Amino acid sequence: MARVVVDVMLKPEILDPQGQAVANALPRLGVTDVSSVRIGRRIEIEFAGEADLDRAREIADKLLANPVIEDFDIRVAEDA
Amino acid sequence: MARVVVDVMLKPEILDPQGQAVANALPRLGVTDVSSVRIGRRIEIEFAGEADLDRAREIADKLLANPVIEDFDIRVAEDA
Amino acid sequence: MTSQPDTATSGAAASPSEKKPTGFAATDVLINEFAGAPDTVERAYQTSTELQPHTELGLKDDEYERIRQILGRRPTASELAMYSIMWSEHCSYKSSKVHLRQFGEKTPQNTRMLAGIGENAGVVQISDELAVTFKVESHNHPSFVEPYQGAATGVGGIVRDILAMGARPIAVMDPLRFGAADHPDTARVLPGVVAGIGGYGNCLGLPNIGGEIVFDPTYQGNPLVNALSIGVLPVERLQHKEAAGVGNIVVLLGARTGRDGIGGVSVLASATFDDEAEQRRPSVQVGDPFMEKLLIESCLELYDAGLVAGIQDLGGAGLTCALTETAAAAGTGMRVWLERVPLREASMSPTEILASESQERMLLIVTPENLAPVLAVAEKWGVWATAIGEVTQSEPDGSPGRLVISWNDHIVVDVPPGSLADDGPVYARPIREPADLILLQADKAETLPRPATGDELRETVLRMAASPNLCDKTWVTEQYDRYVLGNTILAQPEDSGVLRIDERTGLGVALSVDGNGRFARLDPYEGAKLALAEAYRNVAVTGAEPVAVTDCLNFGSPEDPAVMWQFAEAVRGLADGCQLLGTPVTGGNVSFYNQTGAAAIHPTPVVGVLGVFDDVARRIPMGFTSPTGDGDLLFLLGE
Amino acid sequence: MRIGVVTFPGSLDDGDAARAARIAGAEAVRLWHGDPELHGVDAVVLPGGFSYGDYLRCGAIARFAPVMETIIDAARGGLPVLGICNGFQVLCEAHLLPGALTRNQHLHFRNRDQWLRVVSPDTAWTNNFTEGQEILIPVKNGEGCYVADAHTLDALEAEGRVVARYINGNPNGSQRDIAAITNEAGNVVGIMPHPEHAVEALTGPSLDGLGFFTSVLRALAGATAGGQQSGGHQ
Ligand SMILES: Nc1ncnc2c1ncn2[C@@H]1O[C@H](COP(=O)(O)OP(=O)(O)O)[C@@H](O)[C@H]1O
Repeated sequence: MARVVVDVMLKPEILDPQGQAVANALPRLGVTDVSSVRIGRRIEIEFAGEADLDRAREIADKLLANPVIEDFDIRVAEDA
Repeated sequence: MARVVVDVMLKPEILDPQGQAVANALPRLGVTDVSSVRIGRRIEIEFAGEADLDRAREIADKLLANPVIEDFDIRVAEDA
Repeated sequence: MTSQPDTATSGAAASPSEKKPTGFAATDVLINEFAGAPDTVERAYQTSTELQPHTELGLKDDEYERIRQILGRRPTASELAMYSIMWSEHCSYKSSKVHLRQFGEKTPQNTRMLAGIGENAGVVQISDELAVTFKVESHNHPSFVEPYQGAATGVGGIVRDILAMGARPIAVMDPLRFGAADHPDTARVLPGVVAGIGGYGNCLGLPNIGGEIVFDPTYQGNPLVNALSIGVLPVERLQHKEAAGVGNIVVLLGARTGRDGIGGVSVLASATFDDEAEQRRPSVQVGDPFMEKLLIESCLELYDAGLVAGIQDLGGAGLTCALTETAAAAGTGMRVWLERVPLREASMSPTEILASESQERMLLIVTPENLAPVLAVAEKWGVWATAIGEVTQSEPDGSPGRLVISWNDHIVVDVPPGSLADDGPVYARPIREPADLILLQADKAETLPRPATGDELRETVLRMAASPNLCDKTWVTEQYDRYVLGNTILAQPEDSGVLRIDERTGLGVALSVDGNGRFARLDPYEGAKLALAEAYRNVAVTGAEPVAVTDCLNFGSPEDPAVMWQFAEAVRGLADGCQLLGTPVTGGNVSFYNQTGAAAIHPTPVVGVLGVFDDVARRIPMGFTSPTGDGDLLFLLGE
Repeated sequence: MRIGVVTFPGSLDDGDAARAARIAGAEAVRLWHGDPELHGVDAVVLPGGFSYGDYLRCGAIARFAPVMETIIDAARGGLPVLGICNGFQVLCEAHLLPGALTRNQHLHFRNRDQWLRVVSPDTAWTNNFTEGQEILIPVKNGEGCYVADAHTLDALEAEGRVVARYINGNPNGSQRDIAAITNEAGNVVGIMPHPEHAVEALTGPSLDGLGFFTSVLRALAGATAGGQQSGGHQ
């Protein structure tokens, strides 16, 4: 068992309405020193055997991230 | 400027239909050694000044994660 | 975080190979700075021979020459981008204008029409107090590039058109065309498009009351995503786009401006691209329906308080279009300080700010004394509102004023706004009947085998029932909210959507959109008439009186004479049909360049008909009224 | 009787909830998210929609609206509160109701006319129904799948706090087919389907939704009659 983590975030120039809505809500919680919030997805892929980074990259590229608007970052989880 | 990353994942006992949908699609891509996929949120909080972990933890606890169904993990981003 | 540009772009290759080239990066030529400063008018005078990338921006040599003539110098980088946007096919209607005139010429006089072609949307009076406005528009190319966001922002765009007329948007419809149902790329495009339309419309709280889903291989590399919206307004709330009143303030309302879809919609929808352009896609627009909902509520509050002198939505052509059109419509000048525009990314150049297609924005013209209350309403709803300019005088000789735009004290634009908005090139493109038409028409339906026995008939019926074009559409329509607002009288699977407009009187409307690309391919003149007749019938059978028409004309490249012939014929057919029925075309949209390589889609005029009910309680649903149908009599009308 | 209907930024079915309250015979009072005042209403409806765009999690941001602080206190004090769809999500996020509403298991938004069985008529919002009554009400949501841990689910059932269940098909994968639940006191009810869209023959699949609004009027009339002098009867 090994786990690969894929972080998918919107490209920096792409509007992130979710992050914006959260950022706008923070002052109501008394938080004023946050300049921006970006929200993406974190995906944990559990391999039956060895962690296969290439495989995971292929999955991320084809299925998990939308290359038109998102970038992703991939790594083997330390704690798995 | 400093960035804190909050990872929010569904608790293990909560069904994750999205992750399951991805897992179910994998064999069609020729991937057969993945035993499970879980999809959560990755939230990047940019602080105007110092990264304030306690603040971030409070935000995560009150707003970013729903303790009924989700766990979160929090850290200062290395690359920020 | 570390992005992975190489893997990210290779994702494009994972899509099918016949994928439509998705445009050159107009941004490459738009970010034009000189030692940190932008290209200014002053500089343009000094460097009049400097070469400019006008062809990359889609401008022909003679078009570029005309710009130089108009300005008496070379355009600045920002001006060049503005002309490229406003003179694009998408914004200028340069190939279709000469044909669309027929809608005006052939339309019977009609007292219901309060605003017609040329406005953001046509407005039709339906009672002493109330009017409705409706329009259908395309978002075909963006929806192929990124199905969810493309379709979502298509809904957002048409809704802002309706809002700009002073109306509260009250429903949407979505005529859609996809490639073969079993093609792998349809599995990418269709779910994304449907989710995008639902995601945006549902979140805005607009019931979806109908549409179409047609599968045909002709749309494989070029699906059609048309979106219709309808809104209602008290007659006296009708809004205008004119930036009238010297000294009035120009206010940008709504979302902040980012690098969305720069060189996108307008340029993308106005040319075919070659395959090398594939990798350099324009950045796509991402919609924020929540922001749009706040924008709607704040605009309606502003209208009702009488705080708005003029308003225009920001669509595909962004600030460029809104500034030039509002100024040109009034014949005034305008002075704009671009650095005041709230940005998502501080590093944006003036040209990028002018070309950005960021969604969920409106441009307001307000009197100076109304500025404070306008900002207060915006604040109440939590949307940005910023005074970015003011209306200035026309020229001393009485000719229209100039649009002068500065950026941090640099004058980057100084143009006559009418030259962008109204005086773009107009082409009478060559037309030629498609060579294969005779063959197509000779292949008569009468020669097809007919079911002769009961079993064959049964088999035919089953095959038809199972065909993607006739089968149940619930998988799609269940993703759309049809109940919200509580005035939906009929929606899918009925022939028309029916809405109650006035709860006290039962006043209401019926709407249907129809089109048939296969008919139009065989005979575009009759095909357009048939689309009109079908929508008209669908409205009539619900019990409403059809009163007005909108249309979205989806065609291939206007530079192909055969396509242009199809277009000319379809427009003639629709105009003749409307004349015959006595229903005016109140507005619509032309979408050209729908093709893959040299192969154009079937000509696809999509026609929407609006009908009026004095009491929606009289609506006639299509099912039997008693649960069993016992005792109902069936009649067949017509020949 | 005055029924307050809250408008959050992004509320969509607020007008419909107000209309339903009026049709049931109440006075509908519109409440604004930013105003902590309840303006003397006798009951509150948190309507459907996409408050704050439903970004992050449905209802997560709305819960912090100023009006919610007052409503949370008042609900603990017995004020009848009905959360419909997004309102249900807000009630869970505000911890007035247990559990959470998550993404529909089939991952799509779904709008259809849905049969429900009323399991508990012992709430402020369902006392006009009979136990086991089957009603037809539109459902429309993308995140309506009710989840809670087994312990909570068992407790809800044991305490008669499951108010309605989906029948003839579960539209979103909710655990134990739960469509509506209530708090211990029976004054706070969360329901995923939309009773306010089944109050008129012209626009709804039935008139079954009206029962929720007439129930609260009856509950309020009863409370007034029992409490102080006899109030007006509906
Ligand atoms: N994309 C769509 N969006 C909304 N409603 C749709 C869509 N496609 C079809 N519908 C609706 O589904 C119903 C059935 O569609 P269809 O099978 O095309 O019927 P018809 O052939 O009678 O037009 C109609 O009410 C139509 O308006």
